[in-house]
Amino acid sequence: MAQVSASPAAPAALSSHRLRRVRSRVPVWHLLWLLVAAIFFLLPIYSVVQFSLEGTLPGQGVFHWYETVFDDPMFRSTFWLSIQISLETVAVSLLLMVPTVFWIHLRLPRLRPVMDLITILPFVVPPIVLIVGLAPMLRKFSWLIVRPEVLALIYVVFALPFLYRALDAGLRAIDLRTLVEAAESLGSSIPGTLLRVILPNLRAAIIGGSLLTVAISMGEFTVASLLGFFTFPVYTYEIATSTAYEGVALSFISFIFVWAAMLALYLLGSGGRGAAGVAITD
Amino acid sequence: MAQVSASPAAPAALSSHRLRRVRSRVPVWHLLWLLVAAIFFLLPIYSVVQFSLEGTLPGQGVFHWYETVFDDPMFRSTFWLSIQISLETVAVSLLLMVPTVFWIHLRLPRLRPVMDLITILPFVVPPIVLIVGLAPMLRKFSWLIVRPEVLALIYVVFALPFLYRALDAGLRAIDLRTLVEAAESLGSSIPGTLLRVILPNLRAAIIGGSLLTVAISMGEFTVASLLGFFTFPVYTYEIATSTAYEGVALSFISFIFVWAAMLALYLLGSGGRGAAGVAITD
Amino acid sequence: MSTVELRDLRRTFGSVVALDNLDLDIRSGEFVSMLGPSGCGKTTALRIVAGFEWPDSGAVIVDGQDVLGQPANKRNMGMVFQSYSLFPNMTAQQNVEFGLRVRKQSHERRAKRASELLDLVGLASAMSRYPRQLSGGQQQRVALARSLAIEPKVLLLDEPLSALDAKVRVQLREEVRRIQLELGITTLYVTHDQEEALSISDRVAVMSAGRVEQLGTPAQIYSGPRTAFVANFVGTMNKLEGVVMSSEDRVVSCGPIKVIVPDPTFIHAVGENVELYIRPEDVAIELLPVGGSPAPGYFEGRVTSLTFLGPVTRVGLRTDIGALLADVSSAVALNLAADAPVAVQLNASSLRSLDASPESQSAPVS
Amino acid sequence: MSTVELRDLRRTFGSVVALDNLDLDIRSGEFVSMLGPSGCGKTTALRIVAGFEWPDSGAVIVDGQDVLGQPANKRNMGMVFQSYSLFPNMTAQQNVEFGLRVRKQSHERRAKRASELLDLVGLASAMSRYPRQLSGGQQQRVALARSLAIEPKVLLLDEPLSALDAKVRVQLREEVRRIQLELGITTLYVTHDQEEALSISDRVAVMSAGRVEQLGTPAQIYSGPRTAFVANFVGTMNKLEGVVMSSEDRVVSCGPIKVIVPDPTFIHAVGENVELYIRPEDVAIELLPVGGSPAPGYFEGRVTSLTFLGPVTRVGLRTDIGALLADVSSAVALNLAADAPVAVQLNASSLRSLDASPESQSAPVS
Repeated sequence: MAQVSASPAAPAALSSHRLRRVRSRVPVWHLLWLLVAAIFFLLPIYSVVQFSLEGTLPGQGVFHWYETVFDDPMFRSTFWLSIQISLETVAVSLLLMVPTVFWIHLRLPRLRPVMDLITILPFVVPPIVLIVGLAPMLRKFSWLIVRPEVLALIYVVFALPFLYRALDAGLRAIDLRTLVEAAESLGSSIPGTLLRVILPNLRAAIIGGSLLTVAISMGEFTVASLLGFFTFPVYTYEIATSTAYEGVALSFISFIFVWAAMLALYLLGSGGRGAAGVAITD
Repeated sequence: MAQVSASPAAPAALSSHRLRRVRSRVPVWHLLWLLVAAIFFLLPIYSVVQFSLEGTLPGQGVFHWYETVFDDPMFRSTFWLSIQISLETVAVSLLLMVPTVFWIHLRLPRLRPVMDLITILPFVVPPIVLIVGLAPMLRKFSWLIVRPEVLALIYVVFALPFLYRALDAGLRAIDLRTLVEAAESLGSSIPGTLLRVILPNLRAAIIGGSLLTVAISMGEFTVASLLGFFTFPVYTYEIATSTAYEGVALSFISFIFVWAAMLALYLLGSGGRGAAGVAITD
Repeated sequence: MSTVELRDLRRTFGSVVALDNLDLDIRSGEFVSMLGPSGCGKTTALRIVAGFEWPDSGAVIVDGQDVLGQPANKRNMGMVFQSYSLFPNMTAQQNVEFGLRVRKQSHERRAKRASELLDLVGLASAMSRYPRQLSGGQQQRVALARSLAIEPKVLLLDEPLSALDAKVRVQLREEVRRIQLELGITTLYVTHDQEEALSISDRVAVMSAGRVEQLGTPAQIYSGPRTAFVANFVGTMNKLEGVVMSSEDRVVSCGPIKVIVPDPTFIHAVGENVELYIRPEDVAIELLPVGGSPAPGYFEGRVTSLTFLGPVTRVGLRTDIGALLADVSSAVALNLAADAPVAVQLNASSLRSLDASPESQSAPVS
Repeated sequence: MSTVELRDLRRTFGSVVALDNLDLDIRSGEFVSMLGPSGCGKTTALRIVAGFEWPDSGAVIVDGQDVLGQPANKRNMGMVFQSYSLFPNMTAQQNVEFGLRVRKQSHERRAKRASELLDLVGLASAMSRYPRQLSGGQQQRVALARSLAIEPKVLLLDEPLSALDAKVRVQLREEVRRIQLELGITTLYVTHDQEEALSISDRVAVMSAGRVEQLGTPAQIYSGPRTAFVANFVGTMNKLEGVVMSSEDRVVSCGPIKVIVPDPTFIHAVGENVELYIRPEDVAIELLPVGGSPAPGYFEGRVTSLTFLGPVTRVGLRTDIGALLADVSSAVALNLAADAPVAVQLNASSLRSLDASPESQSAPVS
């Protein structure tokens, strides 16, 4: 029943169509864009690697500056301080945002444009303006400012846009209202539904948003510096302005840390999709 | 034909259902969240206003410090430098991103997770790490670094996530592939379709993304300071650390600027929606 | 086995009246459909019964008790949604077990019940598949099994088939009906598809603008529509414009043709304009030989279109009393061609006179 | 007026064969539907004709010329999509004028043509409305007008009605057909709805697994399916399992009943198992008086279900030769009830013997 005969002209036609398809898929500015991305993100790495190698004196190992950095007790204490602040930030952010975003999606969808706006503010009101503006007030509450938890609370605000957007996208990907109503009709309470139905489906979004929150809190310099906390980025800055080689080594370590986090994020994000590659239009 | 008779028990039932609905719509942590937002964004303003009033000496007008700021020639020159850099950033960002995001949505949807990732990087690789890492290389190209256009190029990267997400959301809201194919079948070329069909439908997204880009470029402090450009935020910082009252006044001016931009953004964003408020489930 | 009574339900969204004092009784074990166009309030009514929305006034009485005070998760009603509503992180079996897990039933009882129900919907073999591995039709089967697992008092279905392909839609509606009859569960079904409502229900409530226009068995609704809206919405109707010639004998002249309205309640003054309705299957046609003239009781027409519908073919006619549609056996229709002259006869006993309801006057284009 | 020939089209996505050397000829002015289930390749074929996809091999010949080398915007084909495809920033009129603006026609000509076409689709009054102000059905009317404005060689429609409500779907398909006949435009239509395909087309190509299973007029497809797949996909079919009793006389015994297959090409050895098909409208039933036995030529059955379909009622039967469906006039069916004994007769001249095609064997559960 199948018509197996192939026309003799087919191979020629085939290749021309194939060419057409391939050509139309890689436009000029796509390449341009890749180039720009490469310059911005690979150049620092290249620069760092080359610089470390240049700066190594004869008799020192290639990793001399890295060893120096790891041996510095300030490295460890600032690194742990930043890690601690990051985890506090993540905990507070998740407790605040997961129920909020869930509820807004479920019952207050009209608030979504407002949320979009509010969660952009932290990046639009520049930290410098925020801190300068807050300075007179902060001086009055200086007893509070000495605790690093204050940094965590500020970073919660800075990380909001990313966590919000991750959760928002996660909730958009499921038919939230129908799932909740289905669970309700089966006897489940709203908290029970959040726990048993919604959270498992938001796993990737929550992990992704948390990783971003960690990355942001681990890297913030301006506010930490202005408020006088000696976090890892402040330490990096001080080292960089005093001993260039150590600074570069530190910077490279940060890079590795961030790239590892991003890789994890990417794998988690694409893990759920699986074999959705081939799309047949029928 | 309509059954107009109302049962006597109806009013009582009505009020209890109404109550139920109202109660279930304003949960505790929604109020909590509003409180947190208010503290973070209204406190600085309160603080600033109070401080300006405190600092005014007898015989000086309420707006004394604001007059001082506006009279400072450095205020004007740094403000215009920042405006100029912002506009360059917006121009470059739009030229780069609009066709790219269009093309990715149309032909390379598999690249979207990759784009999501790349456009997050600028905020995950902290500016401090980026600049410290780049420092050795930047020193070699110091002839290039003196031009403020370099800042614009860096801000293009910083603003990418916001512009990308605005455009991405805008394109998601329309059925891009079908619209493009419909235009194609009517004889339109791809650039013609982009111009005549897609761009008009992305108006709000483009304006919103541009406003965010302006806000970000107008407010960035770390990189401008590290590279030694005397932009408006750097000026604000210097003023703030020397004359507190002028700094606060400047900070307040920035706030006004940002809030005006956000208001414009919000109005543009909700303008297209119109009367989509009432949703009948049928 | 429960009875459901909707009493005087009113619901407004701003200035839009979604439910206009709706009344509807569903008997124990009965399958009732709410049928109507978009915006007629049918889904709002169903969601009020389920507990997802509240009326401004009125009552929902299940087994004699007003349930409006109960939250949705205490009403013990099974609900199947239009969009696929399976929990994506659970297998078919886990989905079906969900309601039992909430009720803290033992692992064994849950597993046994889930396998019984997946068996009932013909998906025993797919119990360990995830929703994304199931077709749309299979997902709705699992959703049905899930809603039945909790032994609900009432089964609520909100256009469960409208996202499916035509073929699957018909298969699945037959299964839904078979299962409903097997379990004898009281069922309220919402649809905009008149064929679906007629084929599946014990009784159909045709709705328009938040009210029930007519409630009756499928045969009553189809054969005895009480308003023009019902006549037009359910099935296809020919409309004839006529003038009353004799009030007592109920003779109406439609152009050159005179017909007698069989309905004894047809009381109109002589000279009054009336509208008569007749279904295409009650219009008979015969091929007219060339130059021939119609026999007594027949009038002449010309074929304008032929629409093949399977066993029957729908013939469009141009006649002296206006455009008509006639359904004839496809075997007969093979002899017809566009513009062929035919003799047309109306089955007079099927003629109906209906008062136009306000809605049908302002029927929008498509 | 153009002819379209699909020649030996092959298209694979990875290991999935979407088109398996598809051949299809469409005559000038003809309305041809490609009908088939999801994944049968019908949309892929249409999109190849439109220029939105390319085959791995084969040719698309319009008026004698292979158009595969031309980009979509040079092919001059009108296309109507399943999803609403109107440009949201333009009014109905501007949408219809779009193709003419691309062709740089004068303002006056564009406006004149747009008003003609909006008139044709019955939306002259809505010309200055934006898509969001139009209902789904109205949007598809405008989309149709827009695609016709450029006077395309071929009109391509990709399930244009499947997003619409049942009632609107039927109205609009009649309009599409009326306009197509009026303009005489060559049309290729894709649908999964067999009723839609039968009612609207000059010829129907029933597709399965990337091939055309059968091509013919609606009546040919319905009355003379050549494969079991076509028989099952188009309309409803009863399947009888039988054993050949006499090869020469084509006598087949289905359980206790003996039938004669009318098809003279039915050549099977005695004792061979065969499958026979008969449509529900070719199964006649009569109510059996209590204690009565069926007349000669009839066999006994019991009613298992009654499905009201409007003019006819589908009766489910349990008989000695298996479960059967019979369509009877709804007036007759009023006398039937579940479990009533009836006498059943098969219209022997409608019995068909079909070879099962490979696809129908593995038909998945909905």
